[in-house]
Amino acid sequence: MTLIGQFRDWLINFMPEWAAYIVAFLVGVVAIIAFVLVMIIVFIYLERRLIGRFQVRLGPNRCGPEGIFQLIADSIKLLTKEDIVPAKGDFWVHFLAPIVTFAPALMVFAVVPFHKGVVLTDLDVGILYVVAISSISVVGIYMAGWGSNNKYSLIAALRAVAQAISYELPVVMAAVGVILIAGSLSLSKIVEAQTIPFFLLQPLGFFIFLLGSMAEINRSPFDLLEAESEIVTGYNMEYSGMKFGLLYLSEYGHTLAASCIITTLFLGGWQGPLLPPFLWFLIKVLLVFFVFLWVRSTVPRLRVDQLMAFAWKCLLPMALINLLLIGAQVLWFPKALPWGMMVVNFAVAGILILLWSRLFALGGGRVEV
Amino acid sequence: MALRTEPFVLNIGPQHPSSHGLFRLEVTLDGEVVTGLELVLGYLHRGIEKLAEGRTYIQNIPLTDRLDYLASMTNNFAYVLAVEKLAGIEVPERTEYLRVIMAELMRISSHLSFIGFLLNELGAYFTPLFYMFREREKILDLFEMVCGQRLTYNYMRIGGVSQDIPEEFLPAVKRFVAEMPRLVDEYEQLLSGNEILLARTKGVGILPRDKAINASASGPVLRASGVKWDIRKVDPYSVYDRFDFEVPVGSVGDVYDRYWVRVSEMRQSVRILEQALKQLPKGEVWTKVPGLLRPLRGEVYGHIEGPKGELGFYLVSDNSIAPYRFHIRPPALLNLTALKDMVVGWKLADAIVIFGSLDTVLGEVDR
Amino acid sequence: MRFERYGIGIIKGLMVTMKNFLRPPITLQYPEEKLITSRRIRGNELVWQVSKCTGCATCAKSCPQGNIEIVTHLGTENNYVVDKLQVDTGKCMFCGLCVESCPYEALFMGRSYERATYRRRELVLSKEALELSEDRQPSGYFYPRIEVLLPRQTLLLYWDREDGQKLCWFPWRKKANRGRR
Amino acid sequence: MTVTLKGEEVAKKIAHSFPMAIITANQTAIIVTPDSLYQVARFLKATPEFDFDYLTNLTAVDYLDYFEVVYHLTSLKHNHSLVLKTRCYDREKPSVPSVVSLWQGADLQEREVYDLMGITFSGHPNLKRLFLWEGFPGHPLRRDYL
Repeated sequence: MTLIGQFRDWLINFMPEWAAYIVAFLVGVVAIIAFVLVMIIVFIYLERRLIGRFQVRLGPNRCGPEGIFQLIADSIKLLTKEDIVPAKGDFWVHFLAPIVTFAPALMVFAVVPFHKGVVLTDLDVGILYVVAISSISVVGIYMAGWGSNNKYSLIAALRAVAQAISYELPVVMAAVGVILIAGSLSLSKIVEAQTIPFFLLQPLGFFIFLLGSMAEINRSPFDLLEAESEIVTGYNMEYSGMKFGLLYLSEYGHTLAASCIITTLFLGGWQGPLLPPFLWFLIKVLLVFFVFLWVRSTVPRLRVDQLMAFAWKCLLPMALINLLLIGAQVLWFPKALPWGMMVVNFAVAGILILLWSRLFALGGGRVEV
Repeated sequence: MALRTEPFVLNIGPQHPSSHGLFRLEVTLDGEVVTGLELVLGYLHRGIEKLAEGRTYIQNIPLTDRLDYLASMTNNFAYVLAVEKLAGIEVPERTEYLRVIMAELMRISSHLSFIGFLLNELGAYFTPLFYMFREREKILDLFEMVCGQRLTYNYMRIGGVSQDIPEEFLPAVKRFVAEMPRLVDEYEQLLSGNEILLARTKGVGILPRDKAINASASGPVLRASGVKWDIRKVDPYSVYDRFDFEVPVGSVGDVYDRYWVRVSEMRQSVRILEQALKQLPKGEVWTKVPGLLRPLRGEVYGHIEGPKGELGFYLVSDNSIAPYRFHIRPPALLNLTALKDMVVGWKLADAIVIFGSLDTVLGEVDR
Repeated sequence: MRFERYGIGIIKGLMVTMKNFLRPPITLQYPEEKLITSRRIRGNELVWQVSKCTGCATCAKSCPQGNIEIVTHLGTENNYVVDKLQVDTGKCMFCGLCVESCPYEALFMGRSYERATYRRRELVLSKEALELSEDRQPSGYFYPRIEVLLPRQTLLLYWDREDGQKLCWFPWRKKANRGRR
Repeated sequence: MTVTLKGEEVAKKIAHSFPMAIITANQTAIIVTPDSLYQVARFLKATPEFDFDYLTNLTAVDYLDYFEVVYHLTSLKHNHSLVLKTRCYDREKPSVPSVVSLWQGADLQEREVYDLMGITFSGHPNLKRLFLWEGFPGHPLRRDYL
């Protein structure tokens, strides 16, 4: 029984069942949206400050103590800006794009368990839902690129679609490995199944999922569609005012969603000793986010053909092998699963990475024209 | 490969994060692949060559600061050498050493900013740029100490330098020289082994040896293509013949070689600095040169190895106080000659990186 | 791309950024903290010592921009009295050639670098605005005797030393010796 | 040390191949007629003795009576250099053969000279103004441009 369910049952004492249902879920939705927005603000603040620290500078520190109101100041600036639609842009596509991009980022959190029983709806097909919903945002990015009537945006839109389709496959394959061990598609059940975090049980899957998520949420080194040195932030370059703000928020919303999903699937979700579960969840989410930041501040960007080759030639085969391996272990050695297989899986991961380092070449590059 | 799309013309610049100033690349794209390229220059054209014809020889020194604003010292140096050659002026030995010290510091600084910007174009979100600028700042501090400004130094004079160095300069340079190799190591650890950087730069934008020579490329671009041609070695000016240093030469001529040549040159510059500091003699820093210099009728071509390449000044004198003709041989402009051949066939992202690897400064290209 | 080093290059790079993450930042909070500038700074002003000026206009001749306007008349004691001295610092490039050319040591570069204005016409400095005063001190550019009196420049090179700027991220160690003016 | 070849000596060597080409030759430079410039340049590039494979600098000077186009040639192999000049007496439509087919490095420099000095380089593949826009009146680096 989830927390929302208990709340609904309590509300039934005062009002008709349908009203209790609606009220309970509205409260839950508002709570989740509040959580997401607050976390996005925290993320943006942390990103700017910590990237600043990685670059041996201070980061924004003028608005409020240590600059915590910087984002609020920025939003006020964005709200007061003129909303410009390009003259030959497609108004409706341009208008809807930020909404289509941002909504999925919120919707993902409907199934994320923050605590035992604290989840909006404990869907039995939770992972499927997450995968399906999070892919919709690419449509929004494509709409933004197309509706802007800008060549840079168009390039970015096409890159975004190609990238999202390519990286969806290894990500799902890696997630299937988790499902096999946990024996359920429900995120709550997956968390409860993690007596030891799954990244220890299937390191290769974790590795693939992490890289794939980075590509799906367009973070460096896979941030080709905003590549400011090439295509000048790409899809959002014709946006101004709060529409831009929404695109900006959705970028961090997806980052937050990805951090939460990684935490849930591989890092044991809210499970952890001593500290309260919700705090554990937050700590893990921030840890994943810090890794994203760290990588972003270090590595250069891949080229578009290298990006595709990395997905199809490197991540997808590894994900398939990982899936095969986990399936075999679950089928034939269920007893040895928690600890015995850990060693085997780490060894296999190491060997595969070594093998791919030797065998795999991205090739491509110059084209004769 | 057979799949072609409709040609698509994209204007990169004049306002573009990677255009190093104001500059437009008219790129024809087939999907992501560059099939054609045209340079559109002149957004920063200030007519320095024309301006210089109306100013005295000494008044032109501040103008040369504005050519390659990332390496003003070497611009001063080249111009002053050319004028001295024209007028037949000998300079004191201490000055020669001071000029070499300044030029080598400037070379390190210019290469540092090159590496930072190249990495930015590769997509390493500003981090290497900030590290490089931190080191560059130390050099700028030194220049500020010597001549009071951080970008447009106007330090060299015909017949010497404007002032002797202050007493705290030498210990500071010594400290810089002592810590620089360690920092270069650290940045190489960050960059040179990075697989993504290697993937993006190795084999990209190859400029073959013959092509590089034919297209009058110079400096690190020429050396990356495997030509051992450094004016400090082949035509030593000032006191460069007294120092022991090597000329790093690339093998393939790709973006990585251009990057590697510059990193290695920074190490060699540190070596030159060490020797120059050891040998620095005492004495005067300026020979008496009349304020309104009137060189005899004639012409001269003086060149030095600037950080970007061969920086030359072609001066024609008609025995008046101003040069009759003041022509600059801009290395950055000539390095752009072969850009089209390098870029065509590569992806859009590579085009940006290849352009960045030439270390173009538009102040010098447009003049 | 071949991961010939098994991704070790990237991991090494991550280590370097982490090392720098723990290093103190090098930025300075400008209006509150100011570095001591060079003793020879060519700030964006000129300082004119009236008593020494003979009105010879050598500075005007040496200016590459033709930027110094000087008008004199013959005074009573067989000297020139400067009626007008005007420098458009909006056009000036602070090359210092006028200071170097002055034969009577009457013109100096200023030390201030904070003379930005909202109007271009405010940058045109007249005789009164150029005069040496309490808040318009000459810099040591080209004048070693002034240079030795000025405080030493803070160098980023000595950031880890006591006399240099010592900066630290952690707020409880912020009180360290920063180069304040 | 890069040896600067004396114009007179080089002129002697060229003279038997191109007797009509050389106007004068002095210590520093060798001055040829515009018509024979391309042949002389090709000879200087192709002859193993000279092997001028590198065009260092190309510029033009306006002496009011005539335009002088100056080529600084260098041989990376022999490490010597030479100043080759040509003169153009026509002020209205000065024209010099282009050397882009010999040295690609002349490409942008010839465009620059065309832009600022107004000298046409016949045979240049893409002779457009480099810095100034199409339709700019006059050529600023000429001495009579005000």
